Parts: sequence; C-alpha cells; structure tokens
Amino acid sequence: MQKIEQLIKEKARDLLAAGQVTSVIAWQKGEMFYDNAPGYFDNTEELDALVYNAFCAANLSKYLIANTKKDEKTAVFLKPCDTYSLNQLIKDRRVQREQVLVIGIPCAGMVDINKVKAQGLKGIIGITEDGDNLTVETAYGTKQVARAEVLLNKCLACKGSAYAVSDETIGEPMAVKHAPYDRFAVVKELESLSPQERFAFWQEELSKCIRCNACRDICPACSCEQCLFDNPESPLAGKANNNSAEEQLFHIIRAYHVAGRCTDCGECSRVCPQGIRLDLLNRKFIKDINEFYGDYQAGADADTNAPLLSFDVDDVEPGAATKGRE
Amino acid sequence: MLAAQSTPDKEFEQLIVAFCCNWCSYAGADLAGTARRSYPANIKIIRVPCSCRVNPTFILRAFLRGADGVIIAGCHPGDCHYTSGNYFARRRMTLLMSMLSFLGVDKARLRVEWVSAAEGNKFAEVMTSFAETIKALGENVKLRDLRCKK
Amino acid sequence: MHLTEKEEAAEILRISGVKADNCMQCGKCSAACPAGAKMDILPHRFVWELMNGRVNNLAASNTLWQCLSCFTCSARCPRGVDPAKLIEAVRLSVIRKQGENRLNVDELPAEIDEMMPQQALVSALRKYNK
Amino acid sequence: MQKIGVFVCWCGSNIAATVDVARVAESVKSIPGVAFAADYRYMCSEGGQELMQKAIKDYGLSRVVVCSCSPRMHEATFRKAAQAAGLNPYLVEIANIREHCSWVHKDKEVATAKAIALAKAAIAKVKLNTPLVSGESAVVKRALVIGGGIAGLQTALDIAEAGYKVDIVEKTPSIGGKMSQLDKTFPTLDCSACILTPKMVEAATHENITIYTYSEIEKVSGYVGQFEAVIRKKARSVSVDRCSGCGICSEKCPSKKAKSEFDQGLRNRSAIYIPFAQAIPNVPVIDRENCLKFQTGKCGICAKVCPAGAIEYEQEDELVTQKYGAIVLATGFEPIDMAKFGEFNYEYCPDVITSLEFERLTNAAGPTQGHLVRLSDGKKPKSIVFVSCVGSRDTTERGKTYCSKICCMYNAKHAMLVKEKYPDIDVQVFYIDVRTPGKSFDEFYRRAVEEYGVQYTKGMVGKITEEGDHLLVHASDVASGAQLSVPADMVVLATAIKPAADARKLATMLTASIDTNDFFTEAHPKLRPVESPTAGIFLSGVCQGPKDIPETVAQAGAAAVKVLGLLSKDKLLTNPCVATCNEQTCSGCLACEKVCPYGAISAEYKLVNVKGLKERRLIAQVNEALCQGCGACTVACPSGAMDLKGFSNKQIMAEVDAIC
Repeated sequence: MQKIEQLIKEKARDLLAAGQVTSVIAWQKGEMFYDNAPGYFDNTEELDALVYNAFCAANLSKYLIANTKKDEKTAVFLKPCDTYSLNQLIKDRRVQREQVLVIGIPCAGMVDINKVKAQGLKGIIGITEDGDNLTVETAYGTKQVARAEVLLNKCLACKGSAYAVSDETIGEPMAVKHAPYDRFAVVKELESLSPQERFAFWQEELSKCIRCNACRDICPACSCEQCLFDNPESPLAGKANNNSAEEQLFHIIRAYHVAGRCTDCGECSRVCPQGIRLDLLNRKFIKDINEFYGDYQAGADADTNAPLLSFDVDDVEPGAATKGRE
Repeated sequence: MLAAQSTPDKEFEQLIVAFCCNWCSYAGADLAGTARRSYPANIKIIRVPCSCRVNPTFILRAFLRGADGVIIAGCHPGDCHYTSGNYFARRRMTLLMSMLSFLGVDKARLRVEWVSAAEGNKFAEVMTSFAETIKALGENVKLRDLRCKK
Repeated sequence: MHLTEKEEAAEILRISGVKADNCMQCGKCSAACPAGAKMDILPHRFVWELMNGRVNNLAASNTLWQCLSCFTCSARCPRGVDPAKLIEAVRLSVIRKQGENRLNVDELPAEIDEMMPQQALVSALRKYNK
Repeated sequence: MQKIGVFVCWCGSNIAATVDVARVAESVKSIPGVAFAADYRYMCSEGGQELMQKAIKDYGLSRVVVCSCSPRMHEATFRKAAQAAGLNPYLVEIANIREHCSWVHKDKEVATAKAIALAKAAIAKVKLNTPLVSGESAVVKRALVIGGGIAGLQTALDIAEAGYKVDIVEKTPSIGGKMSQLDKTFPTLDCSACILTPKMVEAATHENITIYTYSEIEKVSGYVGQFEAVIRKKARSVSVDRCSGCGICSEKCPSKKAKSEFDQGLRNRSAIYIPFAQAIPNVPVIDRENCLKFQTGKCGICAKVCPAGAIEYEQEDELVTQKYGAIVLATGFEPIDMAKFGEFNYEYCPDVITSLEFERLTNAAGPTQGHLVRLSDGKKPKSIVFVSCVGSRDTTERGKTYCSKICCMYNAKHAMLVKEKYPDIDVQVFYIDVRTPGKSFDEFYRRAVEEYGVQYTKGMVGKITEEGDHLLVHASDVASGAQLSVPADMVVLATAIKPAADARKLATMLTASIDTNDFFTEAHPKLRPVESPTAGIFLSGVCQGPKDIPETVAQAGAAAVKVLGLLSKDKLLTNPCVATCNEQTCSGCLACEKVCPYGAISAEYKLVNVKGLKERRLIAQVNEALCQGCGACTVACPSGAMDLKGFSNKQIMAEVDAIC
C-alpha cells in the first residue's frame, strides 16, 4: 500500500495547493508505527506526516461532522468500509454532502498488531507489506507472516472493495483475502446457548466496561449533538456509579439507538480498551433486522428509510420472533 | 454496586408493569373493570397516549428497578388511533424482546398484546395469564445485576 | 364413595369438559340428529337434564345406545356445546358401573355382513370398546 | 417544593367497598410534597369539587392528584374544577383506583396496597407536570356524511336544516340504502317507499345538501375541525344534466345477464340501469364489466337511442377534494352470506330464500310484481316456514355472536303480510326466543299469532332437505322435546346482519376505532353512543350496531345534533399535550419527521446558543396545530431532544420508578 500512500500525498498536495479544499483528513503517524491516528492537514508542509499503511483502521467519516459546520470544503480519504458510515451520516444530516470531497482509497485489509504479537514475535521494530505477506522486523531477526492470519476482526467481515459513496478514487480496488467468515457465527452460537449461559457471557463481558465512552465517541452512527447520557435533563443521565440505568444498560441502550443505523464497521470493538465484543450486540440487531424485515445494509445509500423508522402492515408479531433455546 | 438483595423467604410477590395505550388497551382495562373481571393485583398500569410512546428505556428501567414482568398493550394493528403508532411499536418491541432474550433474560418477561377497547375479557385473561407466567419464572434478578459479577 | 345424583351429574360434566352452561336450549342439535326419531330423550333435553343435576333418567334412557356418535349435533351447535360428548360421558359411566363389559374386537364374527354400514362398526367400537 | 393535594374518592361503595380510602389518604400524607390529603364520598359531585377548590385556595396547592375512576371518565371534570380555583388544568393527575383496582381486586388488603401504589405513581408524575395552555384551531363549517341510507339522509337533513352545508357520499348509483329495498316497515306496516322517498327528495332538493352517488371516499386526512377528504366520483358514463330518466337505454340495451343488486340477484338487469324506479338521481349508470361497448368496443346502442344524447362513454372518474369540520359514518349493513350454513341448503334449493329476498318477492316493484310465488316453479306456496337466528347468537366461527335485533319483528311482519294477503297459506315460525321489546312491538308480534293464526314453534331448524316438489324442514320442538320434519313450499331464513364491507377500510382511513365484528366502537356505550372516540367522527345507524329504523332515525338525529355542537363553534381548543423539541440537544437528524403520522414536523436552520457558542444548526420544529400527541417521535429521537408535554420522558420514568 506504499504506492497508494504516495498517490494520497500527491492528491492532498494538489487539492491544498489549488485551494480546492481548506483541509484534508487522512491518517498521520502515531507514537508507535502500528498506532496511526486520524490527522487534519490544512497546509502542504504538514503532509509528510501523512501515512497510509496496514495500520490505518480508523474510520474517518465521523470527523467530518465538525468540519461541515464551518462553511469550508474538506477532502477525506475513505476506505470502502468507511464510505458506508459517511452515507449514514449524510442520511442523518450530520454531514453536508456538498461540503465534502470524498476520495475512495483501496484497502487490502488492516492488520491487528495483537494478532502479530500473538504469533510469538517479540521486540517488533517495524512491519512492511509485500504482496499477501508481511515482513516483521524484530530485535531478534525478521519473520514472514501471512497477512490473512493477522487481519483485524472487522476486516474479516469486509464488505468488499466497492465504495458506497465517492467523488474520486485512487489506485485499483484491492481484495481482502481472508478465510471464509460468517459475521453472525458467534451471534448464532450465543443464541444456541441456554439463557443462563448467555446471561453469564454478557455479565462477564459487560462487567469489564470502565465507561470510558471510547465506543460511543468513535461510532459514526452515534452522532448526537448532545448524547442522552451526558444530558442532566435526561432521566437516564446518572453518572454516579449507583444503580442508575446508565451503569447497567448503557451498552444495550446504545446498541438500540444505533439499531438500523449501524453499518457494522466494527470500530467499537476495535477501540474498546477492555476488548468487549460490543459488535455482537450490534450484529444481533442487524441479524434480527435482516431476518424480520429483509436484508438491510445501513449506509449502502443515503436515502432508504432506516428499518426502525418504517414499518410494514404485516410485520412479524413480537412474541413469535425470538430465537435461542429457552 | 446493587447486589440482588435476597428477598426474605416470604412467598414471592411478583411486580408487573403494564404500559397501556389510552385509546384501546387502557379503555379495555376500564371495560374489564366495568364488567367486574378480576386479574392479579401485581399488575400496575401506566397510561401512555399510544404504544409507540413506550420507549425501550422505560422497559429496561422497569426491569432494572425490580419489575419481574413488563407488558405493552396497544391497539390491534390497523386500529391505531394515530394510524401507524402500533406498527412502529411492533418493530421496536420485536427487536427489544429478541435482544433481551439474547442477553439471557427470559423472553417471556416482556410481552406485547393487542387489546381493543371492546375486549374487556381479553384484557383480564391476558393479564391473568401473564401474571401466571411471571409467577412461574420467579423473581427477575438477572437484569438488576447485569454488571456486577458475583 | 357414593355420589348424590346432583354430584354425579356435576362430575360427568366436569370429566367430559363440556361447557354445558353455554347451551341456550335452541334445539338445533335435536333437529338434525339422524337417530333422533328413536331416542326417548333428544340431545337438547339431554344437555338440559344434566345442567339441572339429573342423570338417573339419562342413564336409563335409550338415547345412550341410539346415539350414532356422528357428531352432527356438536358440529351444528351454535354455542359450541358438545352434546355427543355428554351422551358418551353418561354412556361410559353406565358401562363402567356394569363391570366394564366391553366389546372386544376378536369377539366380532369372522366375516361381517358387507351390507353393514362402516359407520355402525366405528360407532360400535367407539361406544362399547372404551 | 410542590404543594400537592391528594383527594381519594369513595365513589359511594364502588371504591370504598374494596379499598380502605382513609388509609390511602393517610399513607400518602407522608410523601414529601403532599400538603393535603383527604377522602370524600363523591369527588365528582358538587361537594367534591368544592372540597378540592377550597383546599387549593386554603393550602395554596400547586398540584392536585385525584384518586378516583378512570381519567377517561372525569379527567375533564376535575380539570375544570381546578381551573375554576385558579390552577392550570393540566396540573391535575388522576389515579385510576376504580376500574383498575377496586373493581378488579376483591381482597381489601391487596386492593388498598395497589391503590396506594397507583396514588404514589400519580404523585410522582404530577410533580413533573407543567402548566399547559390549549391552542386553537378553526372549524370548517361543513359536514361529510358517508352513506346515503335512511341514517345518512336523516343526519344530513337535520344538519342542513340548521343551516350548515352537508355532502352525502353514497357508494351505489342511488341514495335510499337498504330501506328502499323493503316492502312494508314495522310496527305500523306502512309502505317503505312511501315514507322514504319524501326524505330522499327533500335531501336531493335541499340547497345545503350536495349528494355524490356512485362515489367513494378515496382518502381522509387532518383532524377534528380540519378534515380533508378526497371523494372519487366514479364515472357513470351518463351526463346527469342532460339525462331525463326516460329509461329507453335500459330497455334497448342488449346485455341483460348482470344480476340486479337491488333485487338481491332475483332478476337480471341491463348493463346501463337505474337501480329502482324512485332512484335519486334518476339517472342510469353503465356497469362497465357487463357493457359490450366497454368490453368489446362494439354495440353503443344506448348512445344511438338516447333522445337527450346524454351517454358519455369517455367519462372518467373524478376526484373531488373538500374540507370538512365533522364526518358522520352512516355505512349501514349487509346480510351475512349463507356459504358457511350448508345445513339450510340455501345454495341448492331455490325455494330457500333470505328475508331480504322475501322483501323483494312481496314488493310490488319487485321481480314478481309483488305476487308471492315459489322461485322453483312459479306456483303459489301452500305453506311457508320462517327460520329465526340464522347465524345470529352463534359463538362458533361460523356466525355472529350478537343478536341481530330486527329479525323477530320483521319475521312477524312477513308472517302477518302473508296471512293478510293469502289467508290459506300455512305460516310457521321457528324461533329460539322472540325478542320484540319496545313501544307496541310485542302487541305487533302477538297480533300475528292471535289474529292471523301464525304458528310459532320454539325450536331451531337443524336441516332442510328437498322431497319431491316441496321441502322438508327438520326442526325440534323444544317445549315438547320432539323432533319435527315439517313439509314446506318455501323457507325464509332470517339471516344475521353485519356491517357494510368497507367499514374497516373507512375505520383505518378515519382512525376511528372498530370492534372485532366490524361495528364502529362508540366513545361510551351508554353516555356517548353516537360519537366515535376519535374527535370529529360521529356514528349514525347500523354501522354502530344492529338497530331498527325507528332507532336509526333517532340516532341519526342525535348524531346531527353532535355535529351541530361542533360546527357551531368558530374555534376548537386543541390538545395541548403535543410534542416539543429541545433546540439545545436536537441533532437535526429528523428521525422524528419520518415517524410522524400527521406530517407535523418540519426542519429549520436556526442560530442556537450552546454554552455561549452561537452555531447555525438544523433544528426540528413541531407544528402544534397538526400534532396529535402520539409520541412516536419521542422514541425515534435518540438524544431525547423530542419530548411530549403531559407524558414527558421524565414523567413516565417517574411513574415507573414510583411503581417499581
């Protein structure tokens, strides 16, 4: 993806130099080589900090909300999966489409550094990509690792190389090679458990939550001006760690709010410091919506009505619709 | 953290919250009253303008605060006073019921019923059968201590 | 235990599971009963007697045996009462009191006269083989 | 701190019998915020209201909770009382401790505990009530009557007499409804046409009444005072102005195989037809399914023979949009069909007919010019059997659970008419119970038996079979306990009646509540029988429940008076419990707009001052005149910016907390 990074830099330079856009959103080097952060570039000098490699998983579409409030034009580089989130933000009127120049960039699947480490590699200095493999330089020599084995979980459910929305594209579309993967596999497995086992699983998972709100802040579908849980007026906003609904049911209520709007971009699970499988909650809703109301991919376009904001006269009755062994 | 207080061993007294829509099921409840039908007293009715007014957060709040069962009663699809209210409620409750079951809470604890203003008997029967289901399921401790691992 | 006639009638109603109180004495069951001509107590009066706690006259009536168990009465009843089931309930209580002299299949003659309507066989086994 | 007054009503013994009202009042005194609590024998009485008003003044109450009967009963009474004492009416909450407590729980201990819990919930909610003021909306001074039968005509005439404009929309080509098909009417036996046609003419010529026949309601939107209806005037293919009603076209029309709906299919009619002689408007209609011109393009004889050149094949359906202040449903009834009642052999024996068909047979303008003859061989019947309750009082899924109310009277009428005209015909009526309550009704029925010798046998008919040239009616004689098989030349079935087929479609269009039998549900069975719970919608005639012509006319008049009560107002107070958007927290995603059934939500760019920072944001706006307060938007809104006055998120959460 080195070649692509070069093309991105040139594109950004042309756009900024020509004044076509006032700022460009891409990725910039983070502290560690595998920890790239989203970056704003509003002049060409800063562009050399711009990077695009196997560790640019961050979904940049949510950063456009602030930009489109100022009457400026912004360019943004989006991977195919990020473009779905932009469509959802446009549908939710959080981003003004005409103030954004969307440039689609190909992606061969982003790498999860923890999976690389899990292959027993210590003292990693750098990783370079070549074809379907990664060469990992460590203090104890270099090693070849197959990219398909160390992909982020979210990339295993890759929605393909097509862009849901883009003004221009750079480079050729790349396929993400990975073993066959059913994104609902774990959901189905959980559904097959007994209620006690399922409850134990979720009690275990949700007890790890430290309420850092990273999942809410990264989620492009969670784009309220002022979140319900931060609003003292709302009956749910009990920050104190007592028995308020907020503590116990934050994740369920949040999953409910994004139901029908979540594009399954997987960012919430990726950024969760406690590694809670939050995507399972969202995928459960997506699986239910697909089953009850027909397949629906949030963000596939910017106008079809979200499932929870529409209805059908002969929808299934609530009682009949629950799964799992009782 | 709120650990589930172990209720003394007096006979389990279940608590059920019923959200009834003003135009149909609340009127059905009134008719059940006028017809002197009886149903268990653990059921406490909250009046809402329409079943589409019931926010899932109210239901989760009820479960959290100790309710053992929650039932939403609205107009029969097609009869809604606001034309489409119960259609939206139907989708929302279908997803919520499925999620509660996914979290391991017995799906029978949340129930949706369509009761018209003329169905006083049905209202009483539904409430009695729901109270029996909840009594069989016993106290709903689960949702209260979803976060605190014992 | 010896039940009074009233208690026995109530017991029969309970066992049969028939909601006799639904009956409005419209007489439609008796009207359409194919075996009604030979019955001394027609189905609607049968239900009426049981509802009023009388069973001895029913037990002695020939209705128990004339009834073909064709269920026309139950199908036609506008109130969902099942008179045939009540007749069967009383018949069974009589049979049980007679020491359960049931008709067993192998007692039937080897070849049965083919003119015998099939319904009679079914009805006989249903009535006397329970 | 709020100063709440709690008033616990005895309701005579209705509440006090199973709820210890004193203890309820006592136990709520300890709740913070409660400044006054008392129980009283009848809160809704003058005395009760004065107690409340005095307490408001003496204790300076800022909120009131009344623990009494259902808010649907006396919420308005207590709000008015509070308002008279200077308290905003929407600061009053009702705890329903009668229908939802004392009447449904027998154990006093249990019922009292529940009453206290419901009182606590109401107190928790009332603390968060905010003073609300009703808005106003104009009233369109025009009424719409759906259905042109006697019910619709009478209502329209009464409204028009009071000087208001009325539109009648009738589905069939002529007004008149079922009554125009009848021969004589009970209890006075006057000829149906003689008393109906004057009303039809009066309606047709009344300057305040516009009649749309052969028309249907396409769409209705809006709300009380501001309805907007779209009427589809189906193409008659005949010009109403030029046609003189001479009838030559019907005579000459070659296509004669269509069954006449007016004559219950007992004779055929031509494709271009006037349903009956006294039809208003007296203008034919082309039935396009059976018209050769429309089906094959050939023919066109009617246009050729028409002296007035009134035939217009190219006529199209026409959509008329009109605003109304009130809508009256007068859609009438239909007999149920006999498909599920095979035992009566209706489909196979031509001499087994329904009562409505019998009306046509005995009607002078009927297919047999009033001669009572058998449909099988045209001979005069020597004996006729009338069967009551066919499909009525039937709790199985085959029939209707209710009594159709009018059959006993018209059975007696038919029996008497036969015996009067043909004394030699034997007439027998099989019945379960003869129900002829009402003024001079029972005398009418007894005249049939005592003066005309009609034989009434208590017992239902089980089966009808054909035997040679006559029928055999298998019935039972419940009194003697015998089985009967009565020979008869003709059998008339008094079939159950059910609401008109499109009642449910109209109910959905008007959001009027409707019961499982498709009768429109009235606002209150005893106290408000002619109004639908949906404001501005009124019920006239059998569409609300089985009734005879005298009751229909009485109820039609009552519905008219209710309409006049509404139309006479220039302004209507609107429901103040409507949605409201908090501009600080609205993200402008407009999810609310997508779920609003009334299109009451729009969006606007506004400068919003958030913590000192001025930002131009897209904010949702609620049009309080259109919003009906359903609350769908409040749940679609993730950030909770959209809330509903009177049923706010905090109020309902407070009730949940108080209960759990």
